[in-house]
Amino acid sequence: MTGWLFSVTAGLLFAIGLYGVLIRTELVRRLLAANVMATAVFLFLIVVAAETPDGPDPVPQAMVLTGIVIAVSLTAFALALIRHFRAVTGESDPEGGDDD
Amino acid sequence: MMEALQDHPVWMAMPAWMVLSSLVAGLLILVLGEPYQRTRVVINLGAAVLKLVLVGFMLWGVGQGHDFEFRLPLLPGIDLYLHADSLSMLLATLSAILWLITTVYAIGYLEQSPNRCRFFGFFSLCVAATMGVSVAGNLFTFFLFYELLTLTTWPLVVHRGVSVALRAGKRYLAYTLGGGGIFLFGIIALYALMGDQVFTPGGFVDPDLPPALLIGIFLLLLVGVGVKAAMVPLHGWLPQAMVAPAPVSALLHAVAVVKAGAFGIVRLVYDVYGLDLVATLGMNHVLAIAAAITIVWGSLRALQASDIKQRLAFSTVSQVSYIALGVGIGSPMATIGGLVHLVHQGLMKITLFFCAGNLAETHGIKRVDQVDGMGRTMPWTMAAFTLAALGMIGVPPIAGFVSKWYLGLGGVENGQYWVLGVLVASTLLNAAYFLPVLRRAWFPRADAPDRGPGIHEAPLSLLIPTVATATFALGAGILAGMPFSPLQWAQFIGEQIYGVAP
Amino acid sequence: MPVSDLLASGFDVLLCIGLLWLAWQAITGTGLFRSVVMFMVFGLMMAVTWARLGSPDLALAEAAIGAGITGALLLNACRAAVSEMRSDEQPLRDRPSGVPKWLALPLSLAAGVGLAWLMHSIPRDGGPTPEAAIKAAETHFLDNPITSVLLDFRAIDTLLEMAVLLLALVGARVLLDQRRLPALYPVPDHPMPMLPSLLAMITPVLLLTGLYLFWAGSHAPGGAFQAGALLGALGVMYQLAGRFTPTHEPGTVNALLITVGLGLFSLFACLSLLWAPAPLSHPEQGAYALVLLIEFALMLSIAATLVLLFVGSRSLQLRRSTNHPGGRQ
Amino acid sequence: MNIPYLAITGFVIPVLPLVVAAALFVPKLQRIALGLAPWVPLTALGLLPLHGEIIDFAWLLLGARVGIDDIALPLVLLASIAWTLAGLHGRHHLPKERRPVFYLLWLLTWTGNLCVFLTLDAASFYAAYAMMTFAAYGLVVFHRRPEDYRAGRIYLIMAVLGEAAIIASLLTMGATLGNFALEAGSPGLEEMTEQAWVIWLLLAGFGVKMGLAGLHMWLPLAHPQAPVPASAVLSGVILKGGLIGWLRFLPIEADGFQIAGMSLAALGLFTALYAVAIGLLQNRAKTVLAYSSVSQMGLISIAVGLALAFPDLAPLLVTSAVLFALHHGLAKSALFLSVDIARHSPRTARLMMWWPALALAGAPLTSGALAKVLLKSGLAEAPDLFEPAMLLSSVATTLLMIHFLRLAWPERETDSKAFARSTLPWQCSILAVIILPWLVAAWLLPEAVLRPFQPGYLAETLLPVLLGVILVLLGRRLLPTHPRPTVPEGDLIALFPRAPTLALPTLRFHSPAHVRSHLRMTLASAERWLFRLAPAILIWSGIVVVMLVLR
Amino acid sequence: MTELDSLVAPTLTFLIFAPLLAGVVALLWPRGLVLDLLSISLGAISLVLLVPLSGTVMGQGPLLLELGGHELPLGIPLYVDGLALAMLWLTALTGLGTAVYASGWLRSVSHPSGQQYRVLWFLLWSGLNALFVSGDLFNIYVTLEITTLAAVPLVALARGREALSAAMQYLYFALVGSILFLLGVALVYAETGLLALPELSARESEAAGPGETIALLAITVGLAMKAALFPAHGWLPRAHAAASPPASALLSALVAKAAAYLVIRLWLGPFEAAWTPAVAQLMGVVGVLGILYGSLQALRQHRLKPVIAYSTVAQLGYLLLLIPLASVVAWQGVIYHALVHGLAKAAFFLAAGNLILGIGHDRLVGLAGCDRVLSKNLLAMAVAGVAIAGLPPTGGFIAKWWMITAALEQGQWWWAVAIGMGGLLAALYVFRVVSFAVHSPRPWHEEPLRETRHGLNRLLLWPPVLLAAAAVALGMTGELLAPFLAVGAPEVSP
Repeated sequence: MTGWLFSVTAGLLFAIGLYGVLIRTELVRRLLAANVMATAVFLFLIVVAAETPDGPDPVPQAMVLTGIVIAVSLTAFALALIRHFRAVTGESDPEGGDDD
Repeated sequence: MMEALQDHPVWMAMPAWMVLSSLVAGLLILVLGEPYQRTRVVINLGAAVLKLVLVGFMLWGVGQGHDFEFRLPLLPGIDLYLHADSLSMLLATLSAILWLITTVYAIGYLEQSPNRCRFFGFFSLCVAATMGVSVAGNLFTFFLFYELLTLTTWPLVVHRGVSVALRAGKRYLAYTLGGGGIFLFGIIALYALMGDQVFTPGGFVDPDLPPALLIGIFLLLLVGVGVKAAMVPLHGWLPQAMVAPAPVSALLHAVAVVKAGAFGIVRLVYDVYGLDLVATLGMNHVLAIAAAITIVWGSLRALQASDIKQRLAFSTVSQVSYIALGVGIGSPMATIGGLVHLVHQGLMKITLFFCAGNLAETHGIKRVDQVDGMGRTMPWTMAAFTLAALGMIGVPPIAGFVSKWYLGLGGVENGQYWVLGVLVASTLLNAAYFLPVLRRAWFPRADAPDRGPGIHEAPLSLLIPTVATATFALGAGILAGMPFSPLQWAQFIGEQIYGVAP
Repeated sequence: MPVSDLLASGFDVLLCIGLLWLAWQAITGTGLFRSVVMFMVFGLMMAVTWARLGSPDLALAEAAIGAGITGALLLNACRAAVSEMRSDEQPLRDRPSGVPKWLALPLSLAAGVGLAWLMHSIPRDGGPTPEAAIKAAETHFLDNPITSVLLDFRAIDTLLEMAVLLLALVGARVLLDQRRLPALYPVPDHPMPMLPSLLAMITPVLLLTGLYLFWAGSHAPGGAFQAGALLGALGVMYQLAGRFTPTHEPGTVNALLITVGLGLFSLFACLSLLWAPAPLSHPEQGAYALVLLIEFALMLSIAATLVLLFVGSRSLQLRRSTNHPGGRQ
Repeated sequence: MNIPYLAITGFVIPVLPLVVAAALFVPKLQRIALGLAPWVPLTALGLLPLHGEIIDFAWLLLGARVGIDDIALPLVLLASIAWTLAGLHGRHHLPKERRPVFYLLWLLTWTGNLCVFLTLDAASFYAAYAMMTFAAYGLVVFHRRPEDYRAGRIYLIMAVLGEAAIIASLLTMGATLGNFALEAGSPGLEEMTEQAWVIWLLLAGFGVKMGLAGLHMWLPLAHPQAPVPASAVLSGVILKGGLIGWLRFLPIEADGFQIAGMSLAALGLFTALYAVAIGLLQNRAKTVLAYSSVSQMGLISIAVGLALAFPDLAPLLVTSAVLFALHHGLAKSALFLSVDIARHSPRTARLMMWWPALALAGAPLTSGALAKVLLKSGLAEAPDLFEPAMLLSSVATTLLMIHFLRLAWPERETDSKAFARSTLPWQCSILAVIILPWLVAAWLLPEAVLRPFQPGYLAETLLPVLLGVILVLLGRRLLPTHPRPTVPEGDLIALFPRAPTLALPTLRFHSPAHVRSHLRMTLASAERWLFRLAPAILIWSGIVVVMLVLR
Repeated sequence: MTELDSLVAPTLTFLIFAPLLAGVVALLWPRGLVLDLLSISLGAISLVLLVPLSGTVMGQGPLLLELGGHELPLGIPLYVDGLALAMLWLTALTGLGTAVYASGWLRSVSHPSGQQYRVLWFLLWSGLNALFVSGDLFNIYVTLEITTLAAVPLVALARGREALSAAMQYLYFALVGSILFLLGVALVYAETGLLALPELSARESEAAGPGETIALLAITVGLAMKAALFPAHGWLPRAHAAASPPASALLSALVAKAAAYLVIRLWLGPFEAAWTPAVAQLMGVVGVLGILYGSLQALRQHRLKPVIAYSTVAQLGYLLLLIPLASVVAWQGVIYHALVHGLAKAAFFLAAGNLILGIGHDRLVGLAGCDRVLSKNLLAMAVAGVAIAGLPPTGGFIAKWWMITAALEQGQWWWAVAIGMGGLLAALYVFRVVSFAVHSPRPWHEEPLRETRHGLNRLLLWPPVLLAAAAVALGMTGELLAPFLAVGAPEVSP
């Protein structure tokens, strides 16, 4: 099985996500990067689940399912907040203002 | 009946009632709020009188050899231990008497000013803390009340709320809390080494611990206590704290706070380390020298201060170190001298502060050179001032002479003649900064501003406390031989410390 | 190696490279819309990966929720970013993020390589939990091991997860109370020609698939989440077609729909004390029916919540027919 | 006389003056108190029955002991007589409105003075001594003129220095002997190791009060400034406080203090001569009298010094010194009063004024002769240097007295009304000078009282007086009269500049402002930087890497 | 399943699910008064139920309740030991106090999203309770998410630009934090195949592989982002300062502490083998840096609420000190500190809220003279400040005493110095605030004497006073609570 391939991909995906979080200050982009990181972790979990000796282990899959739902709800709330933040302040990220 | 009384739990827990009486009064006043003026006065005076009665009973009890202790477990293995021995009764009696007098004075002094609820609340809390410090039975309890004293005195120092007071308060806190931190460090180091030990006359620290460690801990504890006792490098807060209203500077900086520090030094040397261990470590010389430096430095700075209360503050700095000097010398007579000075200095200094308060309140006189001719306009106040000032100089028959006498004897007793030098030098310096004030008051220059013929004294409620404390100071001097006089009680303590009549 | 393995591994390689490229594009791409689209495709590819890695439930969930709903929400964000651009607002450019690029790249690369090596090197020797889970799943009254884990062995995770979903909605409402933003998809004056008929055709199909997925969940891949997501997608379609009009009066039906999942599950958790020493344990008989009931409630809640999250209003009202436009709200 | 009666009188009489002083300020009692005040010192005579007894007040101060022994008896007598007469004199010659203040200070000083002679334990003695000294300051600055304050300040500084020396010595002795009793000298002093500098401290401490050369500068400044009754008492009685101090504390009977005794005697001799020399160069009557007091005290110091040096001579020398003090006290206070009388009623002054001067000079048949003869008999066995010295000092004193008479001699008659002022107290003091020394001498030294009448002694006393008169006549003719050289009062004091004021550095500790603002700046920027997400992740990942390395 | 006495399961169920159901009811039936009564009664009942629970924990040691009746490696256990108990007590007490305050505050400010606040509070409360008792790593992740998603809207509840930007930043920190935490959980599961903490702790701690250490570090960074431990604290001050008084009280007292609690729980429990003393010292250093930095910043602020918020950042540093000191006494000290700090911080924020209601703004300079207006309130604030600074009469002192004793007993005296310094700095910024309040620039006779201009309604005044009193009362009960806290303490060097 090409488990090693997917775990390596998971690691690299995590790196890409981390890079996105570090570089991007624009809110939606940073959210995307975060989601990519989350997906990378889920990928790793499912790889572990798949490669458990006798048959796919349901626990990580359940964890990932729950993770996805949580990721969705976080993303939804974040997007609502972004929309309101931009409507109120007109800026694209909270760090911009150097108001002390 | 006597034995039944002696070990009756309520009687045994007398120190707790003593501390509680003013603690509860303070909290009650704070909770009541500003508008209840009359009830506040009643609570105040009631608590003061009750405390005096309790102290009286305990004085009698300790005299008879009753054992007063109260134990409340606070931490596993460490508990709040109140134990009244002869030494603690010294400070407790002094505080109880002077608190009653100062409360009367304060009621008169703060007639229309705002925030009296806050003032009197923290005032009685502060005295509860002082009582706690005096009857504390182990280092943990001592530290608990010692820090409580800092907290309750801060609002009094910043009572006026003007920015000068706030700066003084900030400086006061920096010094006392800093010192408190170092003190806590030392105490816990001792607890780590020795576990929870009770103050025992010969000291409970076992001598065969590594001397470097012992000296280190001793210095930490000394700094912690030295801050409140205003030893020289740590005295900066006292002159600044004179911004506080007169009753505060009278009770706190003459009696409660400063004496707690001095009392701490006495406890540290006699009941924590024990005299001979302190001697072997060579710490008594360090303490004596530090005290000597403080005495001289305080007097010199007092010489320069032109504001009356500043001058009195610096005088307090130097006078309190007499107690440290007595303890530092360590001979029986010196100990008695130091201990009795604890009471005498309190009586005299509180009178001086009351007079300063009267002068400031009735005539707005704050500086020394405005005192010309006050002898005629405020004869009673200035008489009390003169009495107390002469006492501070050490002129017999006022109380100051007795303690200087014993200190001198103690110094010479174990061959430390430089102590005489310090005493004489400080007597001269005291004279140098008190006599000019007296001269201005009684024998004003011809060209001094004429204050008009009549006598314009301070109101009665301010005057009676001043005169009362002045007479106490004189009485403590003249009637030094009477039983239950401060000197006899100090000798009683000396006997217990040295196990033999000095 | 047999050809099928060769093909499979070739496909996997392609899949992984695709995933990496898509992720990179989504993040470092310039346009927001372009990034969002890249991300949606990345979601779909992810669904394929899950299938490839032998977890169909996840594939369905990823497709419905990961790509579907998230994609829709992101598109919303793009529309909002474009339509509500205020005159003084600068174009969406990026400000330096406090960490220079030349430092971020090597750092994340090192992290990535490290993680990759670590993930690869961890021995896949299972452990007490996987064995216990696999063994218990066989004898469990639910055939689908994932559903048995979700609704029985680790029931509290699912319950709290529903709470998270609900919280997201309540959070959105807090923002709504402060400032009522203009609706992203105003009710069109003249209905789009194709949409009603498409809608009429799609509704039964989606409803049927959703219900099937819900029913199959107990013994085959599927389950409340996937079904809920599908119904949510249906709801989104209705809102886009203008059949749901967002209003700000607190609708009791809406409130009921949102909270039924969490409410029922929590009630079950408390009542389970009656027949078992520990909460959240299923009764001997009637457990299957109970699970189904809970799943159904969960499905409804998920669907309602997702729709409301997409619409961004307090509640929705169904309008009878499309020919006369609803009142402008 | 059973003890309780004595105990009561022993306590009541010293306290009585304080009661009267307090009454001075109670409006209703003021008139009666003013009347009573001058007579209070007389009550001290009631203490005479105490002679020989010792009363113990354990509860007072540090265990007070009161009693009159042979040394104290004449001094108490002197004190009560001189104080009463000066007080009565003062009643007429003081400004009306400030009289209560004067009599308050008067009675306070009197209590101190009386207790100095009465107390027999170290602590109470020092208490009385300090009270006397500080209260006397009030008398010195009574007129509140600038020069009064200068004299007062110097008086106080030197008095306090003296007392510091005394307290130091008392404490040293006290360490080994406790609050020791004084009546039998100080028994324990011999075997004390630090006896050497204790002796010097005592000599210096009481020397200030006695006006030994070098320590006398305050005396010629303070006494003239004080109102006349006060300076009379100051010179007449309060100076003797120093004498009784020496007699109480110095180990008179013990031997082995040769050097100390001899040096005291030598210093006393030098003072006697030096004071007269300076006195002659003064041009104020009261200052001349002050300098004469310094010189007479010098004579007494010789006696005490020799008593210390030669224990076997001690008893006679001590009694003669005390009697000499009695004589000098009466004569000097009479002279001071006569200065006042000379101004107010010159005629009667002219009649009687010269008698105390003659007595002081030691003219035959006067108390002075008696005192000098007793002193000389005491000195007989001493080294012969002191015999001629006594003669010389008598001559010098005669010169000084003549100089005083010339200065204070009343001119022509002033208006008669002034005469009305009663001179009775002054006349009584003259009478006392004549009679009292003889009575006391008879009581104490019955055998020696007739000695001055023996021919040899008569000659010895007459010679110096005649010599003095001749010298004056010669001097008047030979020396140019006008540009008489004068020395400022207090002679050596001119050497000391005004007291330097100490300027101590006040250490102010606060970090400079720019450090604080810099700190605030960095904190603000740090906060802005850390608010961002990326840096936070960066730093924490740095920490993680370090942790991994550490592991 | 160990035989538990009958009351434990119902109590735990009540603690987790009752607030959840209350949240659902709040959504369905938005009646303000009824909901407030419900929240206050829930608080009271949970306090009542905690007493027997504490008795049982004291009696039988740490409790283990498998949810759903499934044996350990499979099911999710609820694990209650001294630390969890203390946290439950803190949540119950602070929750009750804040609920009472909120009911008064929402009405007096007539807040538009009052209903939302109550829902958020209920769900936050159930999330916190679940987090403190949860014994499963992934379950902790889910409860952490609930806490975050309830806390961010609480911050956003306070309208305005500052609140929104703070909420945004908080959300992103929490998002990245949770992903890192999830990474850690995944790695742990992959490495050990276990999720239950009791099982993880029970493993014979042979040298843990690199995977476990990296997992622990990933979890730590995640939690640090969520709990605003020093370098990653940027969001907390602006979020807690911008939030409305009851919200900021909950945030500072409970939410911030939840993540920090997890750091201790994971470092000293399951992953004990994963770190060496050197690493522990570094964590201690990070904690101390946090204390000093937070205090210095607090001393620099010009407004009241940021001072209190930075004080939270500082006080969180103390929790990290437990890692290098891991002895029973240190364990008791740190838990006691968390307890007292929680109560005192809640009291401080609520009192500050009253002050702001009273005078309209929270600029420190503008506080002058408010000591006459709200004296009781100011007293409560001062007492709370004293408790935070760890000065004697209060519980803070007992905690400081324990911590310093632990440090000195193990010879690591530098931590003792740091704790002392922390206490001093805390005292400085507390008394700086109080002296601003006491400052009366104009001479007193011009300002008329009055207790409160418009009476502060009783519901607003008593919670801070009672919470501050509780902080002081803790000063007296050291001996009483010590055995409770020691349950489940790590058996590392005593």
